[in-house]
Amino acid sequence: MHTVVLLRSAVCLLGRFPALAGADLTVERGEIVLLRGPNGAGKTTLLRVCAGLVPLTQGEAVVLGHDLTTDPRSVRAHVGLVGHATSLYDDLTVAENVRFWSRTVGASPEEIDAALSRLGLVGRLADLTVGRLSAGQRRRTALAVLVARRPELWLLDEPHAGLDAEARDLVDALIAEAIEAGATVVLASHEHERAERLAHRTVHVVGGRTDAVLEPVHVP
Amino acid sequence: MHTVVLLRSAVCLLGRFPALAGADLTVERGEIVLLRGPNGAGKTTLLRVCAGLVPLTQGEAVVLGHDLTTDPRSVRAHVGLVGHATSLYDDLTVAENVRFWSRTVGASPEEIDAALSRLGLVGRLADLTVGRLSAGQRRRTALAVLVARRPELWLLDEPHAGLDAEARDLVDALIAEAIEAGATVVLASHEHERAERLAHRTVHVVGGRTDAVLEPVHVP
Amino acid sequence: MKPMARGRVGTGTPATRVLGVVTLAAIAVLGLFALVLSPADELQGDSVRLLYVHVPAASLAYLSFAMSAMASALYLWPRTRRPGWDRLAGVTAEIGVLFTGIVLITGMLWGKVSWGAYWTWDARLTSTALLFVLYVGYLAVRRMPAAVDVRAKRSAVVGLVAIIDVPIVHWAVDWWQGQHPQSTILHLHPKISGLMAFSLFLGFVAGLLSFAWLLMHRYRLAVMEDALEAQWLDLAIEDRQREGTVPAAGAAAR
Amino acid sequence: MFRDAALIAGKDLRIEFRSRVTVNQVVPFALVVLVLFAFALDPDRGTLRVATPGLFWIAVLFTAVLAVQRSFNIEVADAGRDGLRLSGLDPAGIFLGKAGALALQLLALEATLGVGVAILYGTASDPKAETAGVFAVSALLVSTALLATIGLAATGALYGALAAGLRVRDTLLPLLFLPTVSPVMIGATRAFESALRSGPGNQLHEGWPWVGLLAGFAGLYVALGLLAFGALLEEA
Amino acid sequence: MFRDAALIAGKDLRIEFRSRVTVNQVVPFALVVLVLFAFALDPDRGTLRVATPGLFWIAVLFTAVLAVQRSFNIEVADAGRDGLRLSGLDPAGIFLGKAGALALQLLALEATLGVGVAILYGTASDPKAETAGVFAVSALLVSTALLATIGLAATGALYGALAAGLRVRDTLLPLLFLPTVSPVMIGATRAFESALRSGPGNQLHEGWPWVGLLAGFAGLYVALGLLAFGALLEEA
Ligand code: HEM
Ligand SMILES: Nc1ncnc2c1ncn2[C@@H]1O[C@H](COP(=O)(O)OP(=O)(O)OP(=O)(O)O)[C@@H](O)[C@H]1O
Ligand SMILES: Nc1ncnc2c1ncn2[C@@H]1O[C@H](COP(=O)(O)OP(=O)(O)OP(=O)(O)O)[C@@H](O)[C@H]1O
Ligand SMILES: [Mg+2]
Ligand SMILES: [Mg+2]
Repeated sequence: MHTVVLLRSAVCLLGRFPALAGADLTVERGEIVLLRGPNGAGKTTLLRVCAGLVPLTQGEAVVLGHDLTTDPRSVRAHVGLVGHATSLYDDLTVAENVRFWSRTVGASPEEIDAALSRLGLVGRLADLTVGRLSAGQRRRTALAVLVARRPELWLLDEPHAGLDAEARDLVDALIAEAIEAGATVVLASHEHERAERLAHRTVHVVGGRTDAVLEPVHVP
Repeated sequence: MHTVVLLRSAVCLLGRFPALAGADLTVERGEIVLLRGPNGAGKTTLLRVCAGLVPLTQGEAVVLGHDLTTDPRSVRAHVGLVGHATSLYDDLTVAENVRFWSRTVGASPEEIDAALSRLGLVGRLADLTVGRLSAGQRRRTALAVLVARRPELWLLDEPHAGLDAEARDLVDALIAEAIEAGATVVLASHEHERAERLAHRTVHVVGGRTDAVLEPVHVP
Repeated sequence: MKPMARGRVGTGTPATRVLGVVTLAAIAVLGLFALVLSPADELQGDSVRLLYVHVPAASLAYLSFAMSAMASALYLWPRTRRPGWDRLAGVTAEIGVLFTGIVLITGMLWGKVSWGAYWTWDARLTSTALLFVLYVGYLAVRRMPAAVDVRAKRSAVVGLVAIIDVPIVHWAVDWWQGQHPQSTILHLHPKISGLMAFSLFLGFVAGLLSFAWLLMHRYRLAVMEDALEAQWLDLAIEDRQREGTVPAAGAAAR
Repeated sequence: MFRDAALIAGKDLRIEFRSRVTVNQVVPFALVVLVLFAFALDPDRGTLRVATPGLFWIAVLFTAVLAVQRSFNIEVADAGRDGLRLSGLDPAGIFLGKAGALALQLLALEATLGVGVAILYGTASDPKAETAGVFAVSALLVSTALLATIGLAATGALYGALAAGLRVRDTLLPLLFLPTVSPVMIGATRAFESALRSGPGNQLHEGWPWVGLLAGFAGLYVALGLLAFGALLEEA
Repeated sequence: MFRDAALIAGKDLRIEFRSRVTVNQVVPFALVVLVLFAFALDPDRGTLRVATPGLFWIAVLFTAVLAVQRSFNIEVADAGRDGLRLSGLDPAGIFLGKAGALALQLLALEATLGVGVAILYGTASDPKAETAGVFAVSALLVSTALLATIGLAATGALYGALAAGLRVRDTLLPLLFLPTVSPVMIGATRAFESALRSGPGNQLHEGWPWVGLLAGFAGLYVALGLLAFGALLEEA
């Protein structure tokens, strides 16, 4: 399977509002695609659609070879989404959270420990319950889950937000490695300089539509 | 009153952890001070202390001439904090939220409308219940509340996060105007280029301590 | 969503209009028989006339809920999943609640007359009350906003939960009473005179007719709502797409 | 202070009006509670008839818990109570506002529930009303309900604010709330009994002392709320 | 599927162990409810004695609502149920896990509550036990409690997942849950009665049909949950 994401004239109603109004998106395996656009343009919605979390109202969507309209569930296990909000249990420690969320896809203890230490979640932090973390530490934990799960498709919603300088570079490195390992990355970001340095291709999202702007692909 | 914020060897326990371990901070009226430092350094805690939301365990804190240890309440009404989380009612519309939160300090309808349109929260958006907003639109609403309240001390925790390019510039403009109007601004941010362009002075926060680094003050 | 209903103004068609007339006629005749022709009951006097509404209403409530449950099941089953089933489930549930309400009210009036109390904790009364609450809950769930098919699935599940509960409640309550024999309804079973029987029969006919009539109209209404939705959607999409040209969210000001 | 209270109460009622939670769900819940009791104490033992007032007030109590939960869940949406604490509103005003909005909703609830009880448990057809003037009876009933509600609302607002800070609020609130308001339930129950039930040793006038108790309770907790609410709003 | 269930149940129980909510708050709440009943139907009328089993189960029901709320509030922490839906866990497994953890907590609760009842209402000193062998009685009691709990847990998990998606969950859940499980309460109450209360027309063996009813209920709702849970996990 070569095309990882294929959206055709996708319309997605949130409540009674078409957050997506005919969006097209094609992402090939191994690509890093950047979604940029004004607030409320539909980037988050687009990512959530790709994750199979929001049903389409019209149009077709094929992700990782599965048709989202018929079986979104078989897609979900293979995508990793880090969004504005993180789904972590406040009463469990950082380590416990990462362990739980990555065990569900059968990650090995080694992978889990590697992910934790990679994100600098060791020592005191590892045993701190997530409810007490700072904003950035929370994001780091979410990223650690992602790394430990090693999904085929990374969906990152403003992955750099709230992270300190060093962690931002770390994110870029992680993305590069993911690509190495044969994954595909779609990210939404408002920090254009950094994001565009990172991405192979930028897709502009405006008013629920997309217009792909090809840019010289500087392959890694 | 010339010194707006005065923290001396402030220690602040969160749970059993000293999020602040002897932080010093002095901010003069009309200054824009940037707090920078790694994740978990204590920036958010520092800002919340200045807002009188978190009691000090040791040290002294005087904000806007009020001693925080004795009467934090008289400070709060004059402080505006925009943090990682926003305190908005999901079931009320954007306009209703801004109206409610700024009426509490007696803002006039004109000021409120001005704030709303300034942040681009007009038309459809103004009547949308906050629960349905996108991440950035939510931040905008929080900023609109701030603008409508016109506090003496602005405490901004990563004010640019989640905002689109144009709104980021808007934030910088708002901050400049606030200074014009005689307010004082303390902001924490990880987007150094932009933040340092904005600030008069940078304070590094590490491990709950601060070491002020004086930089050529380019007075407005 | 097919824009079939485009342009049509009412939910009426010649068929339903005829049906409507017939229904009204039947109700009129029922009124005639129930209130005038049929004799008063020696046990209960005129209050027995409520029977002609009460019992048919109850049976029709059961019918509606059964239909609703079947439609829910058909919607949940992937092979037979059609928006129509969801619509039908919702519509029939509404009608069922309506009829249950009629049963409750007529029953309570009747009870007031012949027992001196609006309510006693008789088996059937209690189970009816629960039936009512269950489906009020179901309708509440249907009102919860969500994407169309999400809401459909969700309410289909609740519909099944409810229908499963109905017979269980029936048994439970019946056994319970069975344990402490104290029948309120049975002793109200007089040998029904021919004319009364016929009136009751008429009641069933009228009830059935009005059921069909309600169902058709309400269902068409639902279809038209969806059709309107489709039209509205196109416009909404155009608006949304225009957001791009008019600089979005932020720049609207200045 | 009262301006602040009005602001808060107005906001709460607007949210309620927007989301219709109390009307669409809390009230039906109360009715469900009644039906459940009917099952639990099976009727033919006459238990129900005897215990009607008690059951009415128990139902009100449980429903009040829901109402309070709801009323403070809207406050801790995202940034917890930081908003209220930075709002510059007088804590006493906030308390009055929250309690006021709660009281209004509870009264509406009790009205509905009262009808429900009258019908379901057949209290309506009670001879008492005849024996001792409808007016006297309803006077007792109304004043009881009013004072009890004020007490409930005040206590609810207090504990709601307290629990709102904690992640375990959904479980902590009822634990604190219910025991505290049990006097209200006892008082209100007894008052209702002497209002509704005939029989010797159960005269109408015997209800009024209980009303006094309720008044005392309400007064105490309103006063306590006005004084202590600020402290409860502080960091939990 | 069972592996997933174990994963989920383990997580839930660990969180419970960490936060001690059930132990520290839900159980006390149940006891509070009992005491409240004691007040509401005042004892001297002997109401309590008669109605003990019913009150026991009604207390369990209300407490179950809290437990379910808690069990799903931990799921909707921040990003709602996205986590669970992206987890790749089999929905049926999630259902079993949630229901299992719930059932365990409810059983613990019922045990405590049982003791409480025995003490408060003095049912323990019932001659029945002597007349009809302790073993027979306790067999009936235990199997009743077990099956009733399974039914409650299954229904709770179903509706919990449904309500979790909505902002009005705290009020919607009890509205849906309580009527649905009322058969459980009837069945369990009757079974307990015939187990605990002496007297003619109330033999021990009469309890077993009710156990059958409970078994049917539990079976049906577990089955439904296994099939339908996936649909309920979808976006709200
Ligand atoms: C609120 C009060 C009442 C409710 C909720 C109620 C409910 C019902 C229901 C659900 C049925 C249909 C039973 C079935 O077809 O399985 C029914 C039938 C019937 N009811 Fe009522 N009822 C009430 C009061 C009364 C009263 C007061 C009387 C007479 C004094 C009465 C007499 C009957 C009779 C004769 C039937 C038909 C015979 C039968 O199906 O057994 N009902 N009622
Ligand atoms: N229920 C609803 N009713 C009306 N409009 C809605 C509803 N839900 C979402 N929206 C709108 O849909 C859009 C959602 O867009 P989305 O969250 O994808 O924006 P985004 O591109 O991620 O923006 P941001 O950069 O701020 O994150 C917003 O404009 C929001 O106002
Ligand atoms: N209850 C607690 N127990 C232990 N440690 C805690 C507790 N609460 C907070 N902390 C720690 O205190 C620090 C809080 O720092 P703060 O939130 O101010 O960080 P920050 O500088 O804002 O970081 P970020 O840039 O990620 O927002 C974090 O290191 C956090 O782990
Ligand atoms: Mg977004
Ligand atoms: Mg921070």
